[in-house]
Amino acid sequence: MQVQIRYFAAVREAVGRPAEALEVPAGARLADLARLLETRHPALAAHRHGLRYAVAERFAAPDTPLTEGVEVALIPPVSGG
Amino acid sequence: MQVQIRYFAAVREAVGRPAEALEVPAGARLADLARLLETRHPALAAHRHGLRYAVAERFAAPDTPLTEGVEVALIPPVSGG
Amino acid sequence: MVLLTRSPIDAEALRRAVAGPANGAVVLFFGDAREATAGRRVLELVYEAYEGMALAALRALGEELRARHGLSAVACTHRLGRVPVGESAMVLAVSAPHREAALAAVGEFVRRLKQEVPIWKQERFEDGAVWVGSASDPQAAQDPAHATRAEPVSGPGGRT
Amino acid sequence: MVLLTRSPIDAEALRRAVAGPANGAVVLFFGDAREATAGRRVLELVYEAYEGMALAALRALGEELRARHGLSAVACTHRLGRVPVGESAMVLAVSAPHREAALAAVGEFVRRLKQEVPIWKQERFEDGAVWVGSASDPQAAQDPAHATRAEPVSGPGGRT
Repeated sequence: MQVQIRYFAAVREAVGRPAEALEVPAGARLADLARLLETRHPALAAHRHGLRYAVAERFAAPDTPLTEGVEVALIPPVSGG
Repeated sequence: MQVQIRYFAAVREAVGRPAEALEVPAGARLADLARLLETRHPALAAHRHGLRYAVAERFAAPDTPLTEGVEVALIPPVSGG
Repeated sequence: MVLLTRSPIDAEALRRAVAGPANGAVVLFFGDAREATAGRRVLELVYEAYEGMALAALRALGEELRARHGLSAVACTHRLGRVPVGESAMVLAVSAPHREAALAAVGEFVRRLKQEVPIWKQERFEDGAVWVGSASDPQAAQDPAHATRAEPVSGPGGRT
Repeated sequence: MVLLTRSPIDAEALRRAVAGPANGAVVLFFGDAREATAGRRVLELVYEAYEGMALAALRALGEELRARHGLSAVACTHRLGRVPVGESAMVLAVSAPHREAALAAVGEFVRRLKQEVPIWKQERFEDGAVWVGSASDPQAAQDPAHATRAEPVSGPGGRT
């Protein structure tokens, strides 16, 4: 199935794009996708510290199941305000 | 010697005027003036609770000496803001 | 900058008075006239001040807090005379490099203004009027916020 | 009311959005772009957001604080894109019957915004730019305020 990935701020610059679509195996969970992304984008390694993930616009735990077409965002340390 | 008295808010209304000049004996202190005022204005008795005095625009203790022409204000509980 | 005025308060002027490129945080506090107090409908407020002493006390309070909290600037305007419901009786502006200092200073400024600065509020109701905290204020006897202001006659007074 | 905008923030609109005759206190908080950070001159800030999630998070945070602190209303606008030094990156407006609740809520809103809401600040200097808190931020390694944000990869994340 396909999921939509969003990148922001320092992570967007490291990956070199703001978004992409990725194929993941049926039944994949967030942690599986995270491993796949680290292989695909070695530059992500420098940004592991403090990185969080959101699934469908909510912070999500590693065991969160992914669904067809869902949006997954990589959330480096935030600094609004 | 003469001192200038100022009244505000509920105390002004009780006394019936915003200000007056009063003769006090030479060497009088604030506590002497307070006794004189309570005799002169019996309505002040109802406002003793929480009443403070200012001499020359500063809160003053009862033993503060008075000087010719000084301004003394009766400060009922304040409620600004 | 401290000011007493009989016109509506110009909050934007206060904001400008504390502006500066070193400030990460600016806080504006508006003390507004409420439509009701203890369930009773308020028609309007009327404020009176011992003007010279009030200005000096506001200035001293602002300067003390500026120094102690590391603020950039403090500005305050208090309105006198009639204040219709919904309008501001006082506006305080504080700027600081960091927000914690600005917020702490705002809380302390307003709390101490209500204890130390000779300004009085009269609440006007349909059936009368009361000077808040005075002998004729039914709230003054019950409300602990008012009770803490009580002192013996001719006590040494504020500036604690 | 929560809003993200690429134009200067209209603080008066926020003040109006929280107005009401039951409010004794209104607090406006301005988070402004400072001219320097850790002694280094800042030319401008640039903000980026995960817009849908940021709006939802700001709305949820405002509603949680409104209910818990007994506020009348909460409104917040955060600016995106370039923010020149001296202009506001975010403005928060809180109204409440009493000032203590309003001030406490402002402090908590801003603190949690900086932890939970997906908005990022880039500081631009004469000789480069840095995303605050990122791997390339020299401050992130030292500043305890940043260190507290650190978590293992794919940790369960915010909303504490």
